Amino acid sequence: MQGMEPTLNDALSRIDTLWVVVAGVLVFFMQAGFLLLEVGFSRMKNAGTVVAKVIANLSIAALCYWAVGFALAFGGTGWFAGTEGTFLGTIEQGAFPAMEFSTAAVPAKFFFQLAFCAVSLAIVWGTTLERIKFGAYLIYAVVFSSLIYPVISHWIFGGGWLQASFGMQDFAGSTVIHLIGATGALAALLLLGPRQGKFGKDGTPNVIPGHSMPLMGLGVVILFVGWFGFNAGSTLSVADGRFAEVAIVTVIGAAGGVLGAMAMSYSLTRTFDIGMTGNGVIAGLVGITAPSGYVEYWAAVPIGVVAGVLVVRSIIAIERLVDDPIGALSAHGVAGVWGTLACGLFTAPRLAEYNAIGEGGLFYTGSFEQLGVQALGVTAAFLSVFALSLAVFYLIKSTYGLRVGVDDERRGLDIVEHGMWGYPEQFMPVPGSEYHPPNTPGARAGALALPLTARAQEG
Amino acid sequence: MQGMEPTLNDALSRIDTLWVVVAGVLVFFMQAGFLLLEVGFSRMKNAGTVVAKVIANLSIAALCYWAVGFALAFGGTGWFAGTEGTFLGTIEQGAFPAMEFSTAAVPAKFFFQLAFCAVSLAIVWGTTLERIKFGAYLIYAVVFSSLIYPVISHWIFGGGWLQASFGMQDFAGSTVIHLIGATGALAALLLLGPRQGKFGKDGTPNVIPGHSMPLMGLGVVILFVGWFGFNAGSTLSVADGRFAEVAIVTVIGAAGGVLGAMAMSYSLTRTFDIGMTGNGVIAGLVGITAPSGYVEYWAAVPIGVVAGVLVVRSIIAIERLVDDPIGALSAHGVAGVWGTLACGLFTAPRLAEYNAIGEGGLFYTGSFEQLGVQALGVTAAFLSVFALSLAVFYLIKSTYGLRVGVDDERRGLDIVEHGMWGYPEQFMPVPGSEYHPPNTPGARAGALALPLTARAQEG
Amino acid sequence: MQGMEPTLNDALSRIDTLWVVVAGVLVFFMQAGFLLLEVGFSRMKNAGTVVAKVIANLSIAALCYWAVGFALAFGGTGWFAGTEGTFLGTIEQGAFPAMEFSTAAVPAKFFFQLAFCAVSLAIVWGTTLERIKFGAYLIYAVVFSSLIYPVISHWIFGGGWLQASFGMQDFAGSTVIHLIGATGALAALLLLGPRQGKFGKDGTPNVIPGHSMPLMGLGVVILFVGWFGFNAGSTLSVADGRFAEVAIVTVIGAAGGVLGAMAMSYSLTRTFDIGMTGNGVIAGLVGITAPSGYVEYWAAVPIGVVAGVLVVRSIIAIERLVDDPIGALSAHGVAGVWGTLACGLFTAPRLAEYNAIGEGGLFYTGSFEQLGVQALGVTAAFLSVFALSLAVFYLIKSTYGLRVGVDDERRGLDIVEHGMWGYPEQFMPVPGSEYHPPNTPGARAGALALPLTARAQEG
Amino acid sequence: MKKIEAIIRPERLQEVQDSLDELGVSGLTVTDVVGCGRQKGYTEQYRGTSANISLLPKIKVESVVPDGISEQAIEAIVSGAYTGEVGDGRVFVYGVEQAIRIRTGETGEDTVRHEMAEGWGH
Amino acid sequence: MKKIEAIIRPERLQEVQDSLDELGVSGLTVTDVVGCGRQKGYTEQYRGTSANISLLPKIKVESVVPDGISEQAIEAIVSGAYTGEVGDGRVFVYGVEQAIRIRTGETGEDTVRHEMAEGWGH
Amino acid sequence: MKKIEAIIRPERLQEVQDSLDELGVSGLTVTDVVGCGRQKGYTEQYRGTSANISLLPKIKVESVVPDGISEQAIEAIVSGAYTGEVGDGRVFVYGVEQAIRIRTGETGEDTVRHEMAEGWGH
Ligand SMILES: Nc1ncnc2c1ncn2[C@@H]1O[C@H](COP(=O)(O)OP(=O)(O)O)[C@@H](O)[C@H]1O
Ligand SMILES: Nc1ncnc2c1ncn2[C@@H]1O[C@H](COP(=O)(O)OP(=O)(O)O)[C@@H](O)[C@H]1O
Ligand SMILES: Nc1ncnc2c1ncn2[C@@H]1O[C@H](COP(=O)(O)OP(=O)(O)O)[C@@H](O)[C@H]1O
Repeated sequence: MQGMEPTLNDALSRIDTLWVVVAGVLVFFMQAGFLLLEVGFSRMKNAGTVVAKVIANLSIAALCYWAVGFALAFGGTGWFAGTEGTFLGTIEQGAFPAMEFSTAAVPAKFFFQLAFCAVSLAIVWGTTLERIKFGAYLIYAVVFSSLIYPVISHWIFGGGWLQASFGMQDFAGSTVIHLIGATGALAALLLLGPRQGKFGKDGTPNVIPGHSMPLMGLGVVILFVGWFGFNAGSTLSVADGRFAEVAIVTVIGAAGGVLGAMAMSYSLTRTFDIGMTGNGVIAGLVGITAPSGYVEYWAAVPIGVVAGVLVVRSIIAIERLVDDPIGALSAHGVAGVWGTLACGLFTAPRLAEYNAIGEGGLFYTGSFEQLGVQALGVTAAFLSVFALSLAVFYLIKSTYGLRVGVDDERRGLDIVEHGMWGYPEQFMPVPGSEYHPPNTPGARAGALALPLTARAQEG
Repeated sequence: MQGMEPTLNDALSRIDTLWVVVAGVLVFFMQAGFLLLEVGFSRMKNAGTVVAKVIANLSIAALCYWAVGFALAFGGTGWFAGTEGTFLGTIEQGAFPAMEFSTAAVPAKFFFQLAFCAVSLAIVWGTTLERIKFGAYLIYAVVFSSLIYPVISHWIFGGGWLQASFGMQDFAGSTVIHLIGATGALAALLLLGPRQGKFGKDGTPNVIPGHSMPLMGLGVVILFVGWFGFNAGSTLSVADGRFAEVAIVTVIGAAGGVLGAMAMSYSLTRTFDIGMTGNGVIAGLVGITAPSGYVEYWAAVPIGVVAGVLVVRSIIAIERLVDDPIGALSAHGVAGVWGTLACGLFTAPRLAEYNAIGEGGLFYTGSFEQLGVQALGVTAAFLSVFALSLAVFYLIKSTYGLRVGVDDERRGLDIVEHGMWGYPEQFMPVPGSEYHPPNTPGARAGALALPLTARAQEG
Repeated sequence: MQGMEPTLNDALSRIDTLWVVVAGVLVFFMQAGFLLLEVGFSRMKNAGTVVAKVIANLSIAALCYWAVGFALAFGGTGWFAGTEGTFLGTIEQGAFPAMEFSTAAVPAKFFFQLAFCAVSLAIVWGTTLERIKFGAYLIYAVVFSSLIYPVISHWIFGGGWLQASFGMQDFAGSTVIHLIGATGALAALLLLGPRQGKFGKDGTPNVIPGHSMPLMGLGVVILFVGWFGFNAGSTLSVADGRFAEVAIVTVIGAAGGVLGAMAMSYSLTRTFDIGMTGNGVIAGLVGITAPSGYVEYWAAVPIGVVAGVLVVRSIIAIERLVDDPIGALSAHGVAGVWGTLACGLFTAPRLAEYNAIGEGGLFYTGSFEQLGVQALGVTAAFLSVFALSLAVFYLIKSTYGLRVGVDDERRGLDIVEHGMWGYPEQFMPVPGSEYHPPNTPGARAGALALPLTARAQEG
Repeated sequence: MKKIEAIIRPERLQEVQDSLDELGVSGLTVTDVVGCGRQKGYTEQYRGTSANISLLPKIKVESVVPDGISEQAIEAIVSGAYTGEVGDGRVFVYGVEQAIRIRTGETGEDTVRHEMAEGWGH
Repeated sequence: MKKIEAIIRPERLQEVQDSLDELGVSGLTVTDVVGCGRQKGYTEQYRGTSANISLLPKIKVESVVPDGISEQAIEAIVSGAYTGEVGDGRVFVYGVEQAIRIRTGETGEDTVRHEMAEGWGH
Repeated sequence: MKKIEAIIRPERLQEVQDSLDELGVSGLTVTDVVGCGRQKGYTEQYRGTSANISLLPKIKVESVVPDGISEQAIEAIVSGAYTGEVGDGRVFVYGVEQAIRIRTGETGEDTVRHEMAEGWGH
């Protein structure tokens, strides 16, 4: 099927391509993690809608990112946005210069980047659970995956101004994926307001726990596993075994996040809060995402621990102000900022050089320069995404509406938006779901029937 | 441990082998997806049996396909069936000529094909939930994985008459895996009849919703992820980055399926039905399965959308006639037929040539030839599998019995066939599962106790 | 980014590195399997704690194994323990001689071995569900992953006395991972005692079924999938397609385990117990783990079947003596012993030679020598781990305490140790989770309202 | 007024509802309960251990009716709930001293007299 | 003593609890029930098929009170449960022949008289 | 006939069942309820926020017995349910005007008299 004999370079490229596709599959799998996280942190009456939401968002992201997103993000080195490659119309390596360092085939790179876009979009919705109108998801998803995410990610990943002119470091997206997502989430939240009953008449917050920590926990473990594709896959290459090192840095960061969060949770509330433990994993992972390709193993420990401590303090503080059911502002936003800044502190000069982006961090160089660049990048990304998202959500709010009606919120999004509960047997009489005991005496008991009959006759 | 120095060809072969094994693992993982799909669409009293069923089927398929199935499917180019390689007794590439185009090691190819057989078998049971006898699974599984699936798949995948003489195109199995599975499902359903209470006295269908849309949704996302192994793995090779392109076609097809199904569901019922959204993903994926290696990106959009529209219309139509709890006839059967025919419309001549099977589709060539071949293939596969399956299920019905008794169906398969519910605490008093509030006043409340005690004293 | 042009050897090494990382990711994913298994086999009131436990253990294992564990396990060929490579301070292949046969990069090997350590630790806790204090997990995890697991695994995997001087065969860890874990589990169990209410006043056991067979089943399938990384990844290499063959042996062994367990369960209790089916998979997999790289396909059948039969008999026998909620002693302990001994029976001489460890088994050579070696290894590992673990748990018990108080056990670990239930809506009034029916007559019913209103007026 | 309280098999609820509907009984309240009587529970086997289940699921139907139709209401319930097998359940009748409709504040027998329903579709 | 039994909307429970608390009612027992009356259920559409849901979730609140405060207790409940929409529910009153406090063995009206609570935080 | 209604701790159900069994009480019906009385609920901390749980899980046991054994039945329940801690619950007694066994159509006290059970194993 092929004209020419493959060469050693073909073999090397195939290996990179294979890794990038496999990593992309792992990142796609993170959708299951977000689904479970949101399901677990919702009440039973709002658990089903998450399923439809995740699937619909992923689908919209796929089509929009294919049509224009990828071109805007990677199709050339314009300072603001790319232009080449709408509908993946070309697979020349040269058309996507920011990823040319990797020999992986362009379709593999597209596949991987699409999965990233879908992750960032999934993060947006964590703050909006249990009250947003379903259509709002759909509208924002189109704008986010065609425009907001591609343009901002171009600045930092795709050779735009922050990367090319300033050397901003963000290996796998603490800012590009997580902070962007969390910023959209903040804009949505501010326009949505809290769930009914979240705050008492005196403004103190009430506890509205999610309905299933087991599903939440499964989601967290899936995200953890997917993150190996996320961070280690961001090498886009298997050269020098760097991707394995990135994977190790990732585990250590996550572990630090967990221990930081558990220690903080215990010291504040005398219990190891389960949700906080889960948030600790996420925060550790988000925190280590930007530095994962830039730091030595040891640095992952403080980066993770600080992320874990921050996420707990931040959730408790935010809980008194706004209603973020899943802790997305803290786990993706605060930890995303921290992770990006951490490059400015911990980046090893040898790895900055290896990646050919930016400089070593403060602790190596004594210079605040890289830290300043990181702060600039965070600020630029935050402000841009916030302004754009606020505008979009404001438009949605003033036309289609952002929030379901008071009564509909009480009834739950599942029945109101989807015509059926996510757990029907918990809410309605399902035919045949009433319990039927066995009818014939002794039928099942077999050898056991005898002594028991005897017992019953005595009793 | 090896005599000779490895060559470049060894390296290339190892890369292919690695991909095929990884893809095979992804396809095995789809068993978790089917498990969750069936669990989610069952009532609570029938949720546990699915677990035992999936595990038992997978085990039977493994042994039977290893013993004879693989040999029948791929062991030579006989028009009807292969013969070489029972018990994987040879690992010569030449013994399995239909897969010789790939340099992957034979055991990897076996591993991958076994996973496919298990998927097809899993599809069979979607129509039979909540009333079939457990033993019926076991008996049919033996026949299916030793005989039915291997022979029919040989015709289309293994170099048999439909592939070799007609050039039927089915890249990853819209017909071979999905239609075959759904046809077995139809045969079983016709002999089983509907669940008690599905149809009212006047014949109108009643709603029997499954008990957990979250688990269903997780299953769908897992299937989606597994499908990357399924379609992109069917290249059996990483040459030319084709496998990455197939993965992209797959995502686009699935996205089309979702949007088609949601639009249709909304236009018919004014809600975004959650189950229909899930069925939309599956239908999109099933529809794009046959064309995934034959079509350009753009073609995946109409193929997916049509699959999504069809699945909703088909489920609603079928719902009035027979009782298919999971929508398998529509999602795997109707969409499988559509996907196979779609090759006859959309196959790009350059890709037909690349794969060296068949011709370009109607929209390129203006000729109905390939479409005719596809229709022939669908018909041949459907009729053969239907006749064989009906015979097997009829035999089971007239000897062992196909359906549990009326009372047992009411009690639920979990307790009747497995001696314990899948969710015991929902059905019986489990020791220690009654709720125990804390006993010692103030013990847990800590600093909070004071104001609250005060409040209680006022109240 | 690299000085020299990569060579063919670089390419080969990259392929191995890629496989080892991917396999490592699969093994990490097994944590989700253990999480679900333990959640499924717990009562609802104790389901949440499992999440916090799994995450905390994984984190501790990551840090300890990175700091010292890996060095003890693989850092040199000392008879008792290794020394090189604390904090992964070197990535020279020569520093880890027992894995030098593979050309995969050292960080990939570390990543893989870390995942193994975390699996072994996860196995420990199966016996301790629903009554252990949370802090006990944390303390033991530190000792286990820094000391117990690394030293014993060094003996068998890392070039220590059992491997180097005796040629003990344990391809992927029936002893090293599973028996070690189960032995820790036994030590914990003996000091913990049974759950309240497990044994009646007359000493007969009561049924305390876990709350969710669907989640248990999902866990089992995830473990199954992860096991492909576990066993086939233990090649640490893709040379000769051996890893694909190991994967096939693994499937066949698991299938044998399932059929053995189901047959035994049916013959003893006339039902296909769901949990036993799950235990059958695990036992088949554990049994085939040691032999997976040493035996021919056919041998996987008897090895699996015997493991499946053993696990059922063993669970029923153990049930009368101690309280092992998940069956860990049987599935990991008994099956682990069986799997290790099975090498002494079934190892093919050609594969012993290929791996350059030990001899062929009894059925090939007629000699009991290898069997003797295997028995020695099992005994040494069991006794060492048991003594160490008993000491650690005894110390925990006499200082911090091993078990929660009587009332706390009744209330459940979720609320007592974590301040909130895993399923809050099942235990407390969650604001807004009471059910709200629609309020406005006819609002939702649309076209349907008319006939129904009519009906209501008649009734 | 009388309160009629019936303990019935879960699967007979629909029939009982239907016969009360026909009679024009104005309202009823349904509770999930478990109980034992002549029917004594059963034994399950699980992992080789046996579990005795001593309380069986039942449904409690309560309806407060005017004195005048209490006999008919009892008959309607009995006819709807009857299967003839052990475990069919019981009907108990109690006196009611007062009844109030919260929405209107009405009291007495009027509150439990049959009226046209407000219409399906709420 | 009287037993006051109220069938109310689930979302009014907190208000009913609060008004009984103010009155100093000593205890109450709450049960999840479903019921129908004037409010007749509704119809859901699912996958093109419609489902009729004929029983709606309600809450039953029971409290045994001394004869003296039964009128006030009824008023308290009615005021807490009232929304004015169909489906607000009913209050029924029954005579109680005897009451025993298990912990102390006390009998009679004393067992249901208002007392200082033992304190929050149990 | 009397109806004896006991609100007890969930963990005492088995004991109450056992003492009624010994007495030969013919049947009983059990409902999951929540309640408050002297025992006032408690507070949980979650993510830094505190939740007040004001109703505690209890079990309601109802049994209709012939007048003759009602005193003994009450004693049996009290002895089974007693722990001495706040929250043990109450027993209330009501008059029953009529009882019908659905399966046979029998009425009156006979329907609630002790009989040999039909046998375990249904
Ligand atoms: N004396 C009683 N007091 C309260 N409930 C009773 C009494 N007797 C029976 N019941 C309820 O009625 C149900 C059916 O009664 P049972 O005696 O088993 O059947 P049958 O009425 O056909 O003889 C029991 O499960 C229990 O809930
Ligand atoms: N006669 C009755 N006997 C027992 N319960 C009743 C009776 N009438 C109404 N109920 C209960 O009260 C609830 C509300 O009554 P409904 O008639 O719908 O509203 P309203 O009281 O506002 O007219 C019903 O769902 C049912 O549970
Ligand atoms: N007056 C009452 N009316 C109805 N139920 C009551 C009443 N008093 C108490 N109860 C029920 O009894 C339970 C236990 O009562 P409580 O006062 O807490 O304990 P004790 O009886 O030991 O003083 C309460 O949770 C409630 O369900």
